[in-house]
Amino acid sequence: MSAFRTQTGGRIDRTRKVHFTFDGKTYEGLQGDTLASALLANGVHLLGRSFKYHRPRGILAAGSEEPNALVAVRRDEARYTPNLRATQVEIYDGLQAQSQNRWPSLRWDVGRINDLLSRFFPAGFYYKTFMWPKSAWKSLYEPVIRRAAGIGKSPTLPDPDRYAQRYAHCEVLIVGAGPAGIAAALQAAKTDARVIFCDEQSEMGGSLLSESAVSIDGLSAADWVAQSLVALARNPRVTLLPRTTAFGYFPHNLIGLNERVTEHLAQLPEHCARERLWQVRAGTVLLATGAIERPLVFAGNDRPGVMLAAAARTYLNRYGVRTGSRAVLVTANDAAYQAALDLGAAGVSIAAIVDVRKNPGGELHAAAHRAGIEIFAAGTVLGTRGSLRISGVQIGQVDGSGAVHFKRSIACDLLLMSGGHTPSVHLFSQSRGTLSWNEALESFLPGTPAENQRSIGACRGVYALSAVLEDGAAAIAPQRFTVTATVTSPSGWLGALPRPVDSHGAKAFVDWQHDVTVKDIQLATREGFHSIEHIKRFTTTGMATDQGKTSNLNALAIASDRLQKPIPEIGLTTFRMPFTPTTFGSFAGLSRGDLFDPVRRTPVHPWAAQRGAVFEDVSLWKRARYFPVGDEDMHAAVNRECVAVRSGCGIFDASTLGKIEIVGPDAATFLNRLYVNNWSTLAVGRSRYGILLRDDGFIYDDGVIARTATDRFHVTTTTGGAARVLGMMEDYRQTEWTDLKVWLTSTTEQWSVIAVQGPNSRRVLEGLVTGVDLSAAAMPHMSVARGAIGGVPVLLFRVSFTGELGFEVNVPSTHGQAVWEQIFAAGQAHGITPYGTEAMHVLRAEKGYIIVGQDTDGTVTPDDAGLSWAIGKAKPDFVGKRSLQRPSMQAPERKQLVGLINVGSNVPLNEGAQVVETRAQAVPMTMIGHVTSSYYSAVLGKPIALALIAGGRARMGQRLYIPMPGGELEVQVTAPVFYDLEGARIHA
Amino acid sequence: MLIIDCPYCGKRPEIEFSYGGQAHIARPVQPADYDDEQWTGFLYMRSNERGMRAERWRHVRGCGRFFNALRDTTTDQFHGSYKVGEPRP
Amino acid sequence: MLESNDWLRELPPATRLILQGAPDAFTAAARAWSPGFSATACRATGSGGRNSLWLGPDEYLLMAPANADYSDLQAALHDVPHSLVDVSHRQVGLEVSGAHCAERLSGGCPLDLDLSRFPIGMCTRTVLAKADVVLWRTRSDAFHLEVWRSFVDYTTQLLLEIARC
Amino acid sequence: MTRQRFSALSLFLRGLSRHRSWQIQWRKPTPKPAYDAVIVGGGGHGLGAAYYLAAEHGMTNIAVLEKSWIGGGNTGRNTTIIRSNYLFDESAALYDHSVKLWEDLAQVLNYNVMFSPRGVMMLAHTVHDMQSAQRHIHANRCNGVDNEWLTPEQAKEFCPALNIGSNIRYPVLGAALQRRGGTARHDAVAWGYARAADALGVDIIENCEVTGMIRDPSGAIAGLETSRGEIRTRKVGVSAAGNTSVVMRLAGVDLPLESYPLQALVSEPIKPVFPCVVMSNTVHAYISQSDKGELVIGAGTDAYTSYTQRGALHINNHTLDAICELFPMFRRMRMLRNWGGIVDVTPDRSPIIAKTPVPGLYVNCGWGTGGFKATPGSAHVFAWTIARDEPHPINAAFNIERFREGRLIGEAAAAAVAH
Repeated sequence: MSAFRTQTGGRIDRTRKVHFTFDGKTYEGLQGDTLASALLANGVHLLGRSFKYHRPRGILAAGSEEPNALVAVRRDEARYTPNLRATQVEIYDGLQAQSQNRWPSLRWDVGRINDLLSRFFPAGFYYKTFMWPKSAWKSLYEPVIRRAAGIGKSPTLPDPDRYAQRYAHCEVLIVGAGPAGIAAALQAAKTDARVIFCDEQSEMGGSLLSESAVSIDGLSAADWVAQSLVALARNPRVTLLPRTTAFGYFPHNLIGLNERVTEHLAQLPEHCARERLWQVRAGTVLLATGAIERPLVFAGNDRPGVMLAAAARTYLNRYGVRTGSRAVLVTANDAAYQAALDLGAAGVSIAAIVDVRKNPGGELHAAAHRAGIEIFAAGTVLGTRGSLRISGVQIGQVDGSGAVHFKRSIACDLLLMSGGHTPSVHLFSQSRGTLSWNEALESFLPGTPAENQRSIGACRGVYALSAVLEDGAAAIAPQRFTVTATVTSPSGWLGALPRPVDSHGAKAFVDWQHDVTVKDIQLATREGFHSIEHIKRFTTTGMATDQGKTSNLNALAIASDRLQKPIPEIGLTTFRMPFTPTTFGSFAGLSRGDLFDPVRRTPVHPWAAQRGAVFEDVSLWKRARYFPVGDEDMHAAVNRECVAVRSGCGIFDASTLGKIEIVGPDAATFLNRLYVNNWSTLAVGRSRYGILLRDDGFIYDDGVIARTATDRFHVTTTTGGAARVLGMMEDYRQTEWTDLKVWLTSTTEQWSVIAVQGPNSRRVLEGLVTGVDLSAAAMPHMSVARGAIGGVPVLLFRVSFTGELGFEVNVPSTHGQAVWEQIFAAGQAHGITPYGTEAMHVLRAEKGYIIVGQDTDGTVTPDDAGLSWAIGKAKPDFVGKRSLQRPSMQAPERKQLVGLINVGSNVPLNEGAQVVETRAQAVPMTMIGHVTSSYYSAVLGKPIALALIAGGRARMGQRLYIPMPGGELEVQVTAPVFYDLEGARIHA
Repeated sequence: MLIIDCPYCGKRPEIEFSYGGQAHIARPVQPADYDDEQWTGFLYMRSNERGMRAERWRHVRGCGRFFNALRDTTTDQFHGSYKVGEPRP
Repeated sequence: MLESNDWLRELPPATRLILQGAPDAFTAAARAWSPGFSATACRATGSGGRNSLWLGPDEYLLMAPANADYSDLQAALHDVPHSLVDVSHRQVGLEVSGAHCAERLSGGCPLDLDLSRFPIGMCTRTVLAKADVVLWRTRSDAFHLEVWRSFVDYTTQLLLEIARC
Repeated sequence: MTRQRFSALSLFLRGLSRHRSWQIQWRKPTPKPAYDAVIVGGGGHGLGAAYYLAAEHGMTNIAVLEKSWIGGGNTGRNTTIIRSNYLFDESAALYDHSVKLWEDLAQVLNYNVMFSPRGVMMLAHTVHDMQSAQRHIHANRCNGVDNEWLTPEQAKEFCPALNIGSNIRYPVLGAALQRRGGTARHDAVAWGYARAADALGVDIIENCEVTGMIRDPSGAIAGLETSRGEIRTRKVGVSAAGNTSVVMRLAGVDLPLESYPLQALVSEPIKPVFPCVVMSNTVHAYISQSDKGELVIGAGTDAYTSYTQRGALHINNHTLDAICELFPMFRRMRMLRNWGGIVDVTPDRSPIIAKTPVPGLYVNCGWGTGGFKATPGSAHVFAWTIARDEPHPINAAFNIERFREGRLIGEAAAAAVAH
């Protein structure tokens, strides 16, 4: 047992020793220790280096507000976490902790040079220099600054851990398991409310875990906590969540909780999530988040061994650790005396108490006197000594005139301080409740809440234990508690302690982690940064990983003093989530890999995968892009697939196309109002290519629409457009044309769609399809019929996106793969070849059929795309019609879809390549359009391209140029049809 | 994630809904009667209130209905919802 | 595709119809469809192996054993404007059951699934992480999920992963 | 007034005297009864416009009115990405004008705005992404804007943290890289413009909210009513970002704008690990590392209009699942701070920098998620527009009439989702 561990007391398990390392050295701690308490028990106070000046830093606090003691914890190669607070890390056997931001070692850190030169690095210095020469910023200054910045190091390997999420609902959520929270929970548990009760620490109990001599209702604090928690745990409506931080307060009483599930365990359970993010929707939120002890601001207040008084008391009473051997206490209130008394009783020599108040008094003051501790009233601290640990303190006193005099130097290895308490109003503020300044308590307290929410206990400035308990209970139902006397005094000190007017040089820290001193804040105000937001941004105070939990109010007070304006007028920086840093992975949850987004696969997918298809992502779908045979590359495969379709027969999985069943007596009217085409004239059993615009006149979607009954249409959409087209249709149906009797149903997944295309396609299907006469006369292009294949009912479309004779067989999805296999088997005699989306693109481009989203881009009208033939000219209106009548939409110089063929080259153009009118243009060139689609056409033996060209249709035959990095390509404008110009094949 | 009161299903989480923008912008029965200025107003001009706003939501991952709601855009608190065709309360 | 376990299973094929229309359509349909149609939002009614799930004020999901003959329903609706669409193959039924069923669903579903808030017979379209599902409580410890076919892999993998961790 | 120069030498010399002689960076004047022009909105765009009015158009009797503290709106709430690889000629010209001004802004303002051209890489995850990227690259090259295609391996070399494996839902198929793109220090932009404008005599008036617009009988602007009294002026330039609709309504001008919350977040600071900016439109996220060491992360806007400056948790979840997917080693990193801005969005997602129907009233708005990068360029041409009562050639197309005429500058539409 180390010299600093007490013989008895505390909540650690003295029978269970835990071994861990810090910077490679092995230490022993006890089960229940935090890394901070275990290191302190071993006499280790130096834990890190500050951000800017690399000053040695120790442990300031005992909880999540700790600004200094940041370490990296390495569990294994892939489980490395930087910037953890040693005060929150629970030790386990084998834990490896490392100090940060130092080189070559924590004790000997080269970065310390910054401290010596700090005079030249005041707040915001980087705005004023590093500007000459201009090029040096990128090459020299910035790399140096970046290397100096940062605290810890990034993990380097993918994180193997899992993160879970859960939605939860309760009538009462209580945040913080100190006395107020427990009292409220006990009352809530008596009702029929569902209660979720969380606390960020490993054990629930809050400040009561650090109490030595208090009793509640006749029980010791520890027993009262234990008994209360047992009662709560037994209640099935109460969920207790220790190690769970309420990190964010979102609108409508949604609270984000982060539960650390496995981090404290030596052995990780298999599969178990490391953390769980809870999204709790609460009827009422009770915030029992307590208060944080405020440090005092004086020269040299950052040395290892300078610690908050309550923290020292926690280390002693909760962890059985003496944080020093000879201590001085500087305080602005009575309560901190208890720390001195407790430490004194545990064998720490209390060298002095410096009370900044003029006339301190009260019970504890008297007790300290009785204990023989020397007390300096109207005291102040002028400076401290020590390098890697405090070794002494210079005490001053303020005389009646306000002048500060040196009083004495006292040797010590521990300096305790207490500037009073700052209520933790973070979550209240996040909820957008308004804070109000309480002059008596010198604190911002919760004012008007914005949600169904209530703050209880110390977080709203209630400090006396009995009052805290009663305040907590009263949130549900009043209850009296009998508490043995505890001393509280709300008094405190804001801003810098009194110092001689001529004092300069030594640094008095406001923000420990970011090395922001009193002088930095004064410099900011001198340079005109008067709003607290400006001060914060200029000095970076409150912007470190502790987000100013210990520093914000002191910074405000110093600015207030300097600008001679009351604190509320300086303002308060906005509290933002998260309360403490929260793991990225917990926000991501299970969304990774295949669960990142659903992978949608068609019923034919397994067949295609087995066939060796290469897939592409199209919205959430996987689509077969091509089917390589042997060692074919994509081009070879696509050429083969295209030739097969043109010369024999191809089979293609079109299942991903969106499908919407539009039914009702007004179905045709509905479609007339939506699509540009005329649907009244479409006969039952026939289909038509439809174009859908938005009301801005630009093409939104397209697809073939079949009329399967007088009052029933089968609409197809693009793959990516399925959901948004249905959404748009529902919008018009429900909100604009409520008079129409028409209803919409998505049938995308009801049907597998098997396209059979090519001159042999009829022959392939003839032997399979029953109930339909497939002859050209009986089933012409753009006709639809119902039949069956192998007893499976099918909806058969005579339709073609290839320009060949073709059919699309709609099969109930369950039978999609079976029917596909039947067709494929039957097609063997006719050279049937599976083809993918890439060949489909080539085939349709040879015919000049557009792909919405590739040949159009949200700025293209039907006329631009050469599709004005589809517009029902006699219709009084359709969505987008009015916009098409605007002058600019009819301008002859609009970009129009044309074909391009290469002149003197056989290499396909780049899709996206820009087109210019003349050779050798200077930059910026005058671009008149771009290539939208470009492929090598195996059937034609040459490349083909579609392009949107300004005034394109008036340029037929014109030579244009495509400036490429390697030189200019010459092209000729043609009509956007390259194959079977007469369109005979499709009608075969 | 807001809680939105669907007039059909009751209070439900925001992720079940899609946002539909400003409410009560009726599409003209005869768009051809609108001049360019009026048509531009219909297409693009939005009140963008700082304060109480009538807006459209669709309970797309619920009952599928469009409806209107009143929300204060300075607090994101709702002040009622109502069905399509009903007047703003 | 679904690893065997005692709490998550794929349900057998079924006949599924989406019926939409004005109130008179449902009055007419009720004559041929024994479960009738719940007037209360988000409730299912069932009888004789047939079920009607309220999906929206003018939209119900009708379920019956696979390959059911519903010509009587079609006949009953013949003279009333409506939309009846067969979606038997569009989606797949899953059942999540057991003591942890609500908790597991809460790994991805934002609704309050407590029995008092989501009682037996309640049904609704909702969200399960990044998939849309119809969620229908059939017993205190069982939910029936209707999931579009291509989302079944995602939904089952997600639920298994939730259960694992 | 004479302005102290900022330099290494001045820093050193004043360091010797304990920095007691630094001047105030901008004065705290009380508003004068009249100015030649008034800019409403003390963000980077507004302060920049004031600076250029004074520096290039000789208008020094002008004021910037800010209802709160300068640089506190979107200037101080964004992820500081700077690039100009936009598709359309009009956009490329505007944003590249801006990038060129960024390049020596620190020297011009004598304020280190820390413009860091570390490269902006936009990932492609689908065939459609690749087509779109190629179209941008070709158009940019012809416009003299640098942008180049990288293979996944080259992308990984440029950004070693990037996961180019096939174990992710949308594997990286390549990337478009603009090397001249990068980041800058957001606060410094506002403060640098403020200090430089102040030195030229511009009054920067904080805590001064505009409550009304005064019109003369002809309807032209005659002045402003403010929380600090009436101010007469014949020219008012509104540069109020998310609050533009509210301010413009004071003059009875409706605009095609909607204001949405846009969230961003930073991690705890770490040593340099991320050398560039990476954006992905398909999985919706972007990320860079600040000079301070924080990973700076953002994504798209929230779904609904709002002025609350905060957004929803589920939006964060989606942003971070994308980041963790692309950079799985960052999964254990922790979010330090999240915040929200209010971005004003036009129907075509391009800005408006223009005269308005009210003579003497000018507006610069509609920047959506992309306003920071445009700060100097936008401010520069806005100043021109105000001073000369006519648009600069670069902002001529960014007028209000384009919505009536259908001449949209559809950058967002042009990135349309494919088939």
